[in-house]
Amino acid sequence: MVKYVGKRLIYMFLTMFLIATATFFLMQTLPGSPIASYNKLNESQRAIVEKKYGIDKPKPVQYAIYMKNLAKGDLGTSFVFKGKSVNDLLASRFKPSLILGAQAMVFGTIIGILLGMLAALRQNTFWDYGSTFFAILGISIPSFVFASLLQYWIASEWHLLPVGLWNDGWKSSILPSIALAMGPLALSARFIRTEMIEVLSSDYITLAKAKGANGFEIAFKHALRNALIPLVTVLGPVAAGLVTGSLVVEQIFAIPGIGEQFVSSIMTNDHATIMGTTLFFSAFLIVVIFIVDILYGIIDPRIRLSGGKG
Amino acid sequence: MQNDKQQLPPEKFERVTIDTHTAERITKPSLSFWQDAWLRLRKNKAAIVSMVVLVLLVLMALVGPHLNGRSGDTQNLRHANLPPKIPGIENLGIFNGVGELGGQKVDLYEVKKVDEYYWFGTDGLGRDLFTRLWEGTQISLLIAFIAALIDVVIGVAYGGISGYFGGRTDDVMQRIVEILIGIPTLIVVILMILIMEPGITAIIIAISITGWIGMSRIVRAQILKFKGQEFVLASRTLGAGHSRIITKHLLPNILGIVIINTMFTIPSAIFFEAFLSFIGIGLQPPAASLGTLINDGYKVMEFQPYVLLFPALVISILMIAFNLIGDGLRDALDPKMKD
Amino acid sequence: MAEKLLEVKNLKQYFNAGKPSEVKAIDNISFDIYRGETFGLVGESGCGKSTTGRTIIRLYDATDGEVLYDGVSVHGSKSNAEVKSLNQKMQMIFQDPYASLNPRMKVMDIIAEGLDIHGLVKNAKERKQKVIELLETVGLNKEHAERYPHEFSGGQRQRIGIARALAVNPEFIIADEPISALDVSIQAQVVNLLRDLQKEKGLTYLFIAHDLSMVKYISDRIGVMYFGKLVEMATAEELYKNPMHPYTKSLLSAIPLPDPIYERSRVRTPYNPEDHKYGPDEKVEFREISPEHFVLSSDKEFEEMKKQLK
Amino acid sequence: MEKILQVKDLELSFHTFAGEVKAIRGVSFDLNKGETLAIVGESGSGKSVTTKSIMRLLPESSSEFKNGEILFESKDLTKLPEKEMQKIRGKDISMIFQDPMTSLNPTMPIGKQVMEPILKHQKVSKSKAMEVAVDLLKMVGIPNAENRYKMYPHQFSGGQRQRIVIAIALACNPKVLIADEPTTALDVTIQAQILELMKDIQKKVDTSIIFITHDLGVVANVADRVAVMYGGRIVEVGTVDEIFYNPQHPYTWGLLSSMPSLDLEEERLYAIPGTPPDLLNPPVGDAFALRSEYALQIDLEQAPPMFKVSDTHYAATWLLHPNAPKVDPPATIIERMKTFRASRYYEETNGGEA
Amino acid sequence: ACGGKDEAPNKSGSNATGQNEGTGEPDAEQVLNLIEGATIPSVDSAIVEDQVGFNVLNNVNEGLYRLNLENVAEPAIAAEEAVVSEDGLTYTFKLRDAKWSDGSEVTAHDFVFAWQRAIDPDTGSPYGPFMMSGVVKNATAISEGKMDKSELGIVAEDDKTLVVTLERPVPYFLSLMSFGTFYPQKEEFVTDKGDAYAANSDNLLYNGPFILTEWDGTGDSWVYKKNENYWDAENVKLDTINVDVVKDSATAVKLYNDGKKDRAGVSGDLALQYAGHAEAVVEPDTSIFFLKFNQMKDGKETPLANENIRKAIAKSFQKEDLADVVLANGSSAANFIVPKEFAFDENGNDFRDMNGDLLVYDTEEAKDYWQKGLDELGVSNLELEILGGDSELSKKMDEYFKDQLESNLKGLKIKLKEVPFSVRLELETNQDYDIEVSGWGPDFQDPISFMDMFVTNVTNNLMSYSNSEYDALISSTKDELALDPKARYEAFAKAEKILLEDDAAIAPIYQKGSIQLQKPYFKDLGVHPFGADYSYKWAYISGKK
Ligand SMILES: Nc1ncnc2c1ncn2[C@@H]1O[C@H](COP(=O)(O)OP(=O)(O)OP(=O)(O)O)[C@@H](O)[C@H]1O
Ligand SMILES: Nc1ncnc2c1ncn2[C@@H]1O[C@H](COP(=O)(O)OP(=O)(O)OP(=O)(O)O)[C@@H](O)[C@H]1O
Ligand SMILES: [Mg+2]
Ligand SMILES: [Mg+2]
Repeated sequence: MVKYVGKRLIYMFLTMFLIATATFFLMQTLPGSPIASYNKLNESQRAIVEKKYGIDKPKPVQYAIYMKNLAKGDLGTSFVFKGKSVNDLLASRFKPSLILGAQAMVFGTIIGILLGMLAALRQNTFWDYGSTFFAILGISIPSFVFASLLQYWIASEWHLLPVGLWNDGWKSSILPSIALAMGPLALSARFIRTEMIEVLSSDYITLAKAKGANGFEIAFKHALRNALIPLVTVLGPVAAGLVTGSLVVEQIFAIPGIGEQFVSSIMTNDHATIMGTTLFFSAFLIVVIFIVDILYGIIDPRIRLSGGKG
Repeated sequence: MQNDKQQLPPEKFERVTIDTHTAERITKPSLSFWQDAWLRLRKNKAAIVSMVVLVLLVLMALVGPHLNGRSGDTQNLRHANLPPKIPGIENLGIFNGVGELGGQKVDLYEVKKVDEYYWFGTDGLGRDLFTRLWEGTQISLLIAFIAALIDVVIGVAYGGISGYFGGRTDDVMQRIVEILIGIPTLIVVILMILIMEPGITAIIIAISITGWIGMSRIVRAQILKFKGQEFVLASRTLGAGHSRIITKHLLPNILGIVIINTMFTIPSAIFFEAFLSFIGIGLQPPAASLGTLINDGYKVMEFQPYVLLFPALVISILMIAFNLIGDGLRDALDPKMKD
Repeated sequence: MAEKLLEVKNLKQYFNAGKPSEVKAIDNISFDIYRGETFGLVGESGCGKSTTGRTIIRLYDATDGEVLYDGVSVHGSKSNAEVKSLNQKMQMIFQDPYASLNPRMKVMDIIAEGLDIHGLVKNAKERKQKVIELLETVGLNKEHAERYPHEFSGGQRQRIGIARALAVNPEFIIADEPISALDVSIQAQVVNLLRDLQKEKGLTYLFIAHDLSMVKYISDRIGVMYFGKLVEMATAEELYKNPMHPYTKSLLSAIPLPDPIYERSRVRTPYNPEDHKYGPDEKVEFREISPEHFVLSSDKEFEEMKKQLK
Repeated sequence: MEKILQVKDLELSFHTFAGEVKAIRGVSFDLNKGETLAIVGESGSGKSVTTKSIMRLLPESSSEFKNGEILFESKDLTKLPEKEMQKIRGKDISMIFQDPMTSLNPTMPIGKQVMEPILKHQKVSKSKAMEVAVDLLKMVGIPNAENRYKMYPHQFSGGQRQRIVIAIALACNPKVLIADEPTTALDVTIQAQILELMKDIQKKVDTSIIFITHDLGVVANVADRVAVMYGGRIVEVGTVDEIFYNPQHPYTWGLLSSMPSLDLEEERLYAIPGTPPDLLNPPVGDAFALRSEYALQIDLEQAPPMFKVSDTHYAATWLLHPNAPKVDPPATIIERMKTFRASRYYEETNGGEA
Repeated sequence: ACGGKDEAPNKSGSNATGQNEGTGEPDAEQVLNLIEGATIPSVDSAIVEDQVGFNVLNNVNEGLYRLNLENVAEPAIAAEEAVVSEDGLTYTFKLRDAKWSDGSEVTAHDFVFAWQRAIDPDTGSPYGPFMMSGVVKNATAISEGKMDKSELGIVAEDDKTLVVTLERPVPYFLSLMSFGTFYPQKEEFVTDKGDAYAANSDNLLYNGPFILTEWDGTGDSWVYKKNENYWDAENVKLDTINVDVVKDSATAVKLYNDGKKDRAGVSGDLALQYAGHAEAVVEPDTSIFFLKFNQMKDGKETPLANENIRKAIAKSFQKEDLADVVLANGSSAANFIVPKEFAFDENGNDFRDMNGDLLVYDTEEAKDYWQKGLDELGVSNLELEILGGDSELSKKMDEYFKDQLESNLKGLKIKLKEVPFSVRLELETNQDYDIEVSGWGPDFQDPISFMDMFVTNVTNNLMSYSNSEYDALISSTKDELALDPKARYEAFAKAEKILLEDDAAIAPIYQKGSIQLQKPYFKDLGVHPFGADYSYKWAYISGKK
């Protein structure tokens, strides 16, 4: 097991390194300069400003410097947020996204799993069609339309919750979380339904019934855990995507999250921030995938042993 | 269990010879795999309705823009921002040209002295939204189909090679995929849009660059599953080479899942284009897609809901249709679902 | 007996060699198969029977040892032509009649695959002719050619598998548990077919199974495997009459017969491999105890067995 | 003899895309206390469906009881509410399934799986249930049960898993144990151990067993009585000796002839020609007639009733009708019949009094 | 401040229409809730280069002068009007007794330090060199690293006396003194904080009406609190201003309607709906948008080097429709480059009244020019690309141009290219475009802010326009005419005529305006046509329930 984790960690670092390299050079080819008032300066002034921000050096040198700093855990200084370290920027921006993402994830998967189970247990009934339709609807409406509708009806018209912003405590987080939750909800509902139907027809479920277990015990004690296994794999990246922010929802609900920040850093050519955020995202993704693998082993004991060997 | 004492005529007890060979005959009519799948699909009402709806939408995307004789990019500022007005239906109290102006409900057609009917209303430049809607549908579908096609080609080839050859090849190819997932799509997209002329081509290529990864992983998993199956081994013992095994044995077996997955990639391509419109780097005007139309519409949702309503309806119906067809196909192509 | 068609010499097949998960699926076995005979291979599940068959037919590369077919080594690098000719002479029938036919191919194409690969037919008409011939040989009829595997029963499917193997006019067929998945009356159909074909075409079989009564019925000689090793080998009659190795005895004693009176009195002898109590430097070898009867034994055991044999 | 379970005229259908599958077409049998009844018959003849319908484990959405009753302790199980049924399952009637690889929940420790019916049906504490479970596991021969209690199914061999399944079935000392091909997936040595185990237990707790298999050797080994099924019906039922040594139904003949025997040298095995009937459109009359060389005209028109051969032996074939011509069974069968006293082929010299 | 970006949908705000002019009694609770359209990248006055940053600076700090509600620069930290030397090159300021938020005195040294810091190449300020070059003595040389920063023309004679020496007479110099780049910074504090200076609201010193709090340096919200140490604190009525960044205009409006915010900009299609709203306020702006014709691309002359082609295009689109129907956000058609209500002569007359409309819409003329142009080029049709922004509004506008130009000029085909701002900047800098929709907002109150852009080879030209007569006129306004306001304005008027009427170097489109929703109880916000957008110093709340 230790060997396995060690090997995984080495792979993870290697992958991160390659992602960092690829992103660095890709980003360098993005046109435009991070300095907004670039066109107000004459050539020699411009050269001086470029020098100040270290963007005059040859690309490989910049790369080497960046990597050296990265090794120390320093993601560099933002060009746009003058003089602020990208580490700080990420730290302050990540929190709202994390809260929203986590809530959406929990809410979405729990409801989704329940809906999926309902559909599977009452296959080909009104409940099945209803929950399937609901799930499909969830992924069929573009998120910005859905978020706007929520905002308009629940907040603007009925005044039940805040329209937006991040200063109303947990209340602020409800609507955006719901908007975000639709994805994992639909996904979970549909996956669980398919898996559950499969699991419910398996012999060990029949055996459980033969033991006299009732519907509830069958569904939750026996079937759910087995039906969860494939869902866990797909949910991993989704979770990583969610907690690392969603531009659309953050923008519509005016939430100071990381997703929105990332897009604007791309738009303003804030190289250090783009790099920092990218690395942060991919690190998160890789770690989540790793966690999923471990989780996989916990949910499915068959995996744990073979994983340990490999 | 009682012995039947009833009288039966003795001739009933004559021995008969039965050609046992006839009993060997299979009574079911012979159907190809696809016919069989089609039979099962036909029984799935949701999928069939969805297919009909999809065909209708595709038809509308093709003929819709020519239905009312207006072109989608002719501007007429005098007719800007008109709500929908449909002859016949207008008498029912909806689609009668009444819209909100400065907080009051008025017949905007009267206010602006417009005699024509704009079925789905007009936008801020006085363009006919009906025509634009179908033009947009056309472009969205085009983007989706081409993106899906490229996606299938690359995804299947990549996943197939990775899974079939396995070992080192697989290791290296999977690492590459991991890295590709790590690089933000948005950077790649913006790059594409900048390197190339912004527009449909750039969007399609951008979508294809990373869109195939999901497909490749599914294909790889399938190939891994099938390549150890006994029918593949059998073919190997007969002396079949790689190309034969891949084309005759593996591909036909994963085709179903590829088709299904495509049903789900098509909507995601449409969504991605809409997302690009949302952040402002989508299509170049005056071209419209469902994404750009929705993007125009959601901001004025409160006052001119019709701008949002129609494209949102079309996109949602498209999504639902694709999803239901995908679902239906999954069931129909699953051999375990044998009736 | 007649000439040797296949010689297996000190064959070893280790999976994951060198890793903690190493499995010695075949551990140094040797035997010969004569032209025109049926060689049965029995043993409990997982003892390496399939692996033996698959290694012989080059589906696996042998870890060590040699397989000679007609005096020519099967493994090692070979020209395409040599491989092809081997593929044509040696064929295999697979265990699982459901998994061994490609569900997306028509029976016509399944059976004709070998013909196509080896260019045994010149045109479509001849191809069809040949397939129909083969179908009739295995007791199916020509309408079946246009059908898909899922439209057949297990016994019929197994016959298609046999027809596929026969298509290339092989001399030697490895039948890997061709009947285990079938029900009794269908088992009889398949076994009859195999025997008829042998008589007609002078085929040689390696017949793998774990059910001794059927093996005894079909085989001329039988090898008994236990945990990757061949423990006993003799003619069918001899083996049944004079089982020497304790495992063989145990195996034979465990077979229930369709005879209630006999069953009431049958006593099973259990086998415990630890009972051998081999010393550290005892040589455990495959020894010929009577003509054509070999047992895996130590010196001491061998002497005792000899006594028993009388 | 005390009858613990009575199945009367059971008819059951499945509703599928293709139409109504008449899987059970009038099955009647009794199960006596403490006996083992084996059900044999080829694939698809309705063995599993019959037993599953006793347990009411068939999918409710697609299966339908058409007729008949299943009496257990004077309750008709076909009409019992689901809640009541849950109380019977696992406690009074329990079941062992065919495949040990798939009938244990892969994500639940085996101890918990064994404990479940105990906790469910007996008012005992968790620790007590655990004790009982460990005892059960020991009884079915899982060594070191205290420690292996927390392990998962994949950590056991096929034979051990099958024993665990048996332990589960025995957890509440059921009055009826249904074993549906419990040894098919196992090799002969392990199969033998399992059979011995079941017999031991039966002796201890006086359970009645319904044992499904298509291995006639196993039947000969375990059964007191045998029911032969074909095409959704029971075509012959009798004590094990009656069925093996004096079979009356042509299908039973075919079945017995197909087996190679270790001492007889047959040139060819007997194989029943043709394929099983299509239960979507079951044939009129005797379903086996189309495959039988002994078919009579009436077989094609009218289904045979159960003819009585002896008090314990019945067979549904027109050949037993007084008007039917006397036919000779296949040679191998005659060979068998010669050993059975009640048979018309009985040869004094051969059988002996014994 | 800078040009190009055409939309800053949600400014925090004020009014200029007089609708909310202060009359009522201030309420007891003086808390204001506002929206910004973007985050604060920096509030270090030497570094700031964006609209929000300058706006924050204007309200938490103060320079020598401050724009009042009438948009006249009046002495602020300067105790009285500056003493200007005869040649207009030396300005002497007397400072008043003002305090930093830590209680220390604001001194002349603080100005010297701040200005030197802003021009120091090591600081890397983009706005320091831009504002000071050619204005403050030696600024250009210092910014190019050729001279030490101590040579900058600013000296603290004593703690309260500041002497500034200019490169040349700059008539609008005093209006610059209200601009953020020229604000003071306390040396001790700045050096003490080092890199952390201005990293968040605690690492800053304030000498303005408010202090900034709860700003973590990167966040989307901050709060202004009344600065008790401000010299004019008694006239500051607001206690607290809560600001949140809201980028989506629809959300901003919803927040406004929900009572969460007291002011919100309405942009895009929403503007049309709110134009007649009782609380809507049209806020004029001094940004001008125009089509920029690139005459040289890849070293070759483009068709737009042809004067007739340029004129044809410039005259072939209906600007009133564009402003009223397409934009519908308070913008007005522009037939000029120096905006309305921006530059005034010494008698207070608008520069616009002097020079009137130029290069007006006229399809007939446009068609004639077009034909002439095509003939001269020897072609019968042309394909040109319009480079535009990626915002909703600019897209709509570009589509309008395409339609107008194509239907009025036969044989013209327009391709639209809409890219993010930074990309557009890059394409513009490389002169890789045909026609660009460009915009410019002035940083100080003088026509030169606009006119300077079109001088041959200046940084901002970027379209290879060159007219020696124009160059001469502009240069004369900086030299011989610098001290003669009347002649100077006449020179501007003439130059503008050359630029538009004679050369059609660019085609003006509209002068920007915006529609803001503002609660009626929200009074006396200062809205400024240049520099920072808003002053909250005088604002107050009256009559909010
Ligand atoms: N590809 C493989 N990798 C690792 N181990 C393998 C592989 N194939 C087979 N084995 C192992 O080798 C041993 C022998 O397997 P094999 O399939 O030959 O048994 P078998 O005698 O055919 O059993 P059965 O009767 O169940 O078919 C088993 O322990 C099996 O787990
Ligand atoms: N859920 C179901 N839906 C439809 N038909 C079914 C279902 N379950 C069983 N059947 C049909 O009922 C018939 C009897 O099946 P059953 O499982 O009882 O056979 P069996 O005698 O147990 O065979 P085997 O020996 O293969 O287990 C078969 O034709 C089968 O196809
Ligand atoms: Mg095997
Ligand atoms: Mg069964």
